[in-house]
Amino acid sequence: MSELLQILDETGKKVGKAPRLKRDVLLQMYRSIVQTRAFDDRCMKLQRTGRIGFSVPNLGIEAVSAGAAAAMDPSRDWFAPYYRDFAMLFYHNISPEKMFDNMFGNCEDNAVGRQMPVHFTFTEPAKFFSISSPLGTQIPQAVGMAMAMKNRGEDGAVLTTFGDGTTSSSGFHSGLNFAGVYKAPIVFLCQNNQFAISCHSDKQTASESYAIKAKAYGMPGVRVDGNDALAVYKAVSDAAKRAREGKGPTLIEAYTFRMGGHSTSDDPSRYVDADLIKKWQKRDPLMRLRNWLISEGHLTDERAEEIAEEAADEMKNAADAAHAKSRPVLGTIFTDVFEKVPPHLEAQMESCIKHHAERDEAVDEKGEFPL
Amino acid sequence: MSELLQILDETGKKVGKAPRLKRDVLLQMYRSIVQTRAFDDRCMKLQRTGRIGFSVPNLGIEAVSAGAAAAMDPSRDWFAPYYRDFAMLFYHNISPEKMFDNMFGNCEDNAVGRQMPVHFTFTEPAKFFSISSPLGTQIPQAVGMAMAMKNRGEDGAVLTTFGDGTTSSSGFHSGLNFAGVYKAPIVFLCQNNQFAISCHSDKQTASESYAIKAKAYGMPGVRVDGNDALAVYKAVSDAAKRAREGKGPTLIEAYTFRMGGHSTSDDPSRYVDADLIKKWQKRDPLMRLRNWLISEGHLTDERAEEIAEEAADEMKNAADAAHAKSRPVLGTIFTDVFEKVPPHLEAQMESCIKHHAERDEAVDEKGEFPL
Amino acid sequence: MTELTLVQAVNDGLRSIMKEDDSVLVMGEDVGPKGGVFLATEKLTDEFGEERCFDTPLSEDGIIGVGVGMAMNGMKPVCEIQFQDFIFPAFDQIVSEAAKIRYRSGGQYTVPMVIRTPYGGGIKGGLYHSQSGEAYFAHTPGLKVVIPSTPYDAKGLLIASINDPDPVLFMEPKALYRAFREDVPSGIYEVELSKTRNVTEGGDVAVFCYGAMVPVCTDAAKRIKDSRNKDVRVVDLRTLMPLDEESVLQAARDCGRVVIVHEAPRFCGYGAELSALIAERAIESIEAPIKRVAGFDTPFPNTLENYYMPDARRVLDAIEEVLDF
Amino acid sequence: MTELTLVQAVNDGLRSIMKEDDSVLVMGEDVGPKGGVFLATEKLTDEFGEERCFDTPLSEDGIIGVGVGMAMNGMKPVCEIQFQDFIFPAFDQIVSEAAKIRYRSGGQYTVPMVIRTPYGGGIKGGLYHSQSGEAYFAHTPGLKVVIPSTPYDAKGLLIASINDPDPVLFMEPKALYRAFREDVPSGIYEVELSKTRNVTEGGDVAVFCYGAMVPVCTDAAKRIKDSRNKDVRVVDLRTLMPLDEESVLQAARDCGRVVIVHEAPRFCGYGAELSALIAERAIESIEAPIKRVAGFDTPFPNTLENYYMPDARRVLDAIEEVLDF
Ligand SMILES: Cc1ncc(C[n+]2csc(CCOP(=O)(O)OP(=O)(O)O)c2C)c(N)n1
Ligand SMILES: Cc1ncc(C[n+]2csc(CCOP(=O)(O)OP(=O)(O)O)c2C)c(N)n1
Ligand SMILES: [Mg+2]
Ligand SMILES: [Mg+2]
Repeated sequence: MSELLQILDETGKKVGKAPRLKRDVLLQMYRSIVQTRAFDDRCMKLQRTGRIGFSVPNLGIEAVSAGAAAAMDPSRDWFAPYYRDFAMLFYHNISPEKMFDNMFGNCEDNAVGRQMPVHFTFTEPAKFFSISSPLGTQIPQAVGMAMAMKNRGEDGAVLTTFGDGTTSSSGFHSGLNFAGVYKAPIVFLCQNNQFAISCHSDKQTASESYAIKAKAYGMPGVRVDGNDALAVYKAVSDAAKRAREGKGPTLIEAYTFRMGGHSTSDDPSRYVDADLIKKWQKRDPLMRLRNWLISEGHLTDERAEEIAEEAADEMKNAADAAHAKSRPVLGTIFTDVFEKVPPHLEAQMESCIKHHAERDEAVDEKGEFPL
Repeated sequence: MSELLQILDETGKKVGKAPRLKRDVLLQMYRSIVQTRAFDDRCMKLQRTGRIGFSVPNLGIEAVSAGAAAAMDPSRDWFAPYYRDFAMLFYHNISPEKMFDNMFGNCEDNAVGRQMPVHFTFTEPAKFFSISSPLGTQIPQAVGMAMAMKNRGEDGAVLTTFGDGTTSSSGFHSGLNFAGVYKAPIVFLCQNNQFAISCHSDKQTASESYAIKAKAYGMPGVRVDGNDALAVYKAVSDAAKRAREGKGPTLIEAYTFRMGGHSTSDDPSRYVDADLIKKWQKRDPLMRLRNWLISEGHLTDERAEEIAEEAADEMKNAADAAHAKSRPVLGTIFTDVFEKVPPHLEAQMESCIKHHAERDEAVDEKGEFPL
Repeated sequence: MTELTLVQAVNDGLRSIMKEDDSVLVMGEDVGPKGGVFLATEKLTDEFGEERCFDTPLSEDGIIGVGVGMAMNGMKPVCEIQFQDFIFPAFDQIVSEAAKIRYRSGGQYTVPMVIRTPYGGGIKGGLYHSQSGEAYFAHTPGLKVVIPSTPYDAKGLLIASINDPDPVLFMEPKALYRAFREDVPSGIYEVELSKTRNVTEGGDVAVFCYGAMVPVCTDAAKRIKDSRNKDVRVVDLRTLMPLDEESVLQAARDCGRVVIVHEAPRFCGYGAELSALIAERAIESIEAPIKRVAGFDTPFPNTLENYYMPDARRVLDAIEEVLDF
Repeated sequence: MTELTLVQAVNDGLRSIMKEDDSVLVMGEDVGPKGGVFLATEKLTDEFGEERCFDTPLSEDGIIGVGVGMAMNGMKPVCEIQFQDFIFPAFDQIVSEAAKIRYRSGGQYTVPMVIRTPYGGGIKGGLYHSQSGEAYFAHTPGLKVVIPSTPYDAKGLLIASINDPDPVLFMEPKALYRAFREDVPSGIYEVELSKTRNVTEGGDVAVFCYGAMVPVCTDAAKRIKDSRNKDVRVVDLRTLMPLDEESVLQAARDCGRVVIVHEAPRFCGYGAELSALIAERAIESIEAPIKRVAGFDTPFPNTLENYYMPDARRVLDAIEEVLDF
């Protein structure tokens, strides 16, 4: 159970059987990691200059999201991700500008400026279910999505992700238990980055691994090196295959490490050992994939640099474009509560708009988000 | 993991190593099962004649509660049981009359007529924490009780029990997880009687057993024949020893079968296979213990009959005495909400008492409890 | 037309809509072969198969969470919570998720689900089989709250709730499950949400109520008619959120005297909102204190439940008080 | 005496009582070495050790459930819920258990615990880091609900809550955590529960509020004094349950005009109870509609939060409306 599936070692040398993947797919995987780093960089700059309130660094964990993304098929599958999964969106060609629209909560944000940053929601070009702050709630929901597919006899599957901390939530327990009973076509992917904000995994559970928790629900549990995109791909794609074949769910633990703070407002030096960071720097998921791609002839150093520059430009342009957009109009406070705006909300909307038309006293202050 | 700890076989023949127990203890175990049957009988009669609204038959599962009870020490341990655990109370000399006070919800009921029947609460002669209807809530609470003991350096332990269905609740997950992390001195005893009202275990979880769920929390899981009081005793007493030694919690699954309905209002013929009942009739926990006690010279047929008669008389007398008591006074609606009755409740109490003093229109109707 | 009890009307409503609409399915504890502890789902598994009506693990969090996911992906789940008292483990899935998903996704994802649950006193169920939690839910934007008081309404409101594009908490007064029968049309029909119903017409006192308190208030109205020839307008709210505020205000203005009745504890109960609404928008018409008759601010007792729950006598006293003010 | 912010006063309160009373312990997500995401528990683990202040698994259900068990067995746990928005997975443990254990056990078991949690808007936290759920809890018999609005009160009310024999939900207005400093005595002192505080004296309009709305209302009161020379009595409720009903009624009677202010949605919000209380027991003194200024009946938006939350201008408008009625 504590066995760790690995295909590329820390230097990018192949130590396991590599899945047969087209060059396009491999490069898209790589690019999505690079894009994630560029997005992270941009967000950090924006947060430091007070333009956005909050982001969640993905540094170190990107191979989990990228490898998993590549294993799913957006033409039939759904995603119920959590917030630390940027590469999954990039892999499936979610528009960076739309992502920044959410970071700024502007008038083109799919969440209409109602959610905090990094709470993405998309239906196109792939079904990325709206991210929720209350942790673990998406897990039983994802099971329901999968059961609906099964009920209609479709061959889709659902991928849902969550952090190690979230295995302690009620949603983890109910979601996995239901999935086991109904053999729902779903893949549960736990990103074990060893911390829940400041709480180390030791304080999260006494179980010998997260993968072993699968036993409690009668499904296979797989532990995979989360810094190895190919290994993650392999585990998720095997699990998705099982799901499609009606064999039920799988729990995958991707063992990785959160190199940055929990969020742009968090200072991990209070609680993370510096040595641990050093150790994991050597396991960088980007370099590992890059080295292997180069050794396989899929990539050159020059092309890699180009991709990085393209990504940096792309993110700068996307952020600038999003930043230029106005905030949502006042009326959006009152829509989408119900399909139709009921009379009491009509009345509130009217008085709110009138109040602020007369005297715009409410000032937009910078949000200093504490965590 | 699917191994089943057994000491007495179905006929009462010893097939495992019997724990060394004093005759007194063995007879008390036996008597508590007999008392439970007598209590059940009496309750069924009272319910059929409309004198009480509800009870939960314990037929078939009594060895779980009796065996477990004998393994704990009320001078230092606490109990956080659930409703289908009558023998545990009898074993520890809880007064049958006090139990009937609760069945009638009369003025001497420890729960002051506020709870439904079978929701016992005792502090003397043993700490039996107040039973709650919302399932699974007692599990993290019991962990808290145990952590308090550990915090103060006491050598007590807590025994908490719950049904197979309740392993699906949030409380099961959070309780076992916390207990694992903090190595709380607690024994988790799951009474797997194969049903949750009408829902068979198959619909409860896909895990290969309930005991294996211990793996998810880093604690040992033990599966024991729940119709074998000695085996249950052995498993619980080993687990209690571990707990006292600071080695942390244990999950025990006692595999048994609910011979009657879920409650006095339930008709199990709608959903339980008749063959299954026949099969389990042969595994009767009472006969098994009785046969062995007789073979060991601890009991004779005559003495067994006497114990049964004593129990029947005891329960009849206790029920009659409880039935004769009046209901709680009106003011008890308003006390114990807070330690002190606050002004708004004083006012409500006064007006309620005045209202009913003037004209007692509220009639006490028979409660027809549906499940 | 058949004469049905309220719980039979619920069963008939489920059966009727399941026949019409493949996407409707029923799930919950014991809803399958047993047909639910109150038999509200009797024979649905026989008739529609396990895929359409099925038992679940004992996890309200799971029942609602899974239901939300199904609803987002094309189904119309009707989830049963066995007793409203046991809805609280699912509180997060209801108030944080079901109620807010349309809003937070700008309408990209929606939750057309119904949560059915029996509520209220009357079966000697004590603290945990008797509660009335409507105020918790009516305070939660994004959730509709519906409570029928007759067999006809139960079926029509249930079908309207299932067809509604938003999540609806459908609370069934268990005290009325088998209290009386009424003609109920067969097949599909809807009773429009967010419309109150005047049970009696009158201009002397407006009495607002819902669920099991409707017959109690009607009884009190009859008694005051007999004793003092006063006409009470008993208003059955039927939908608590979104409330038909105009009808409530109209009744308050027409009568000038108001009594509000519910089983739930008074403090921060649903009646507080009705009173506040009137005190905010119709106070100029009000000629007496706005009285509330409610459960006491204590947990629900068992033996003394009939002293806890509002009865016709307590409602009558309140009516007399506002008349004599 | 030291000048402290509200969050520092909370920290100081915890430290002071932990020094005095061994049975007090602190638990929650990130309360240990990190000191909490708002630093309310900063350095407590250093000072009192891991046994007294410790991090927990990510399970609110577990935090409260375990806390309840500890409280029943001789400890006085202070459980932190990181944001009030995340309290809902523990709703069952709070409303079904903590609040009802004394009642259902006839006082055999009791739950002297405190649940601390930051609530309310002001940090651009959107739907899930901004909510004000006080009405859910104030409607639950058996639970006390306390909300401070100043550093002095925060420490004194917190210590009184910890010493209280019943479960207390202690909601901290995060918008005021670092808004201003105030002299706070060192060591132990209590501010009595269930007593309101008049922030300003006045007889023209009574304004009821709590938490982060207190400075907003005080600002509005100042502005109306300046502009129209009217005296507003701003009443800080401090304890929402059990409420100091007499002081509320007295203020309403003295002023005859009432405005109620909170951040939470209006519908079935806490303000409804205040209004209903007055409409039931002091209506004869009321000379204008009882106005509520509240959050809208929608989830809490992010970008537009300053348009959602009541501000001094909205309170001022309401005061003028009741004055001009
Ligand atoms: C129910 C709930 N409780 C608490 C929080 C606050 N919170 C936000 S992120 C986080 C840690 C999550 O850890 P993990 O699941 O391991 O994911 P990671 O951030 O490490 O990727 C916490 C406690 C929350 N969002 N929801
Ligand atoms: C949270 C909650 N949900 C539902 C119920 C209704 N209910 C009462 S007993 C029961 C079945 C319990 O099954 P199990 O845990 O196996 O115990 P058993 O009755 O078989 O001994 C159910 C669903 C409840 N009491 N609490
Ligand atoms: Mg983590
Ligand atoms: Mg069972």
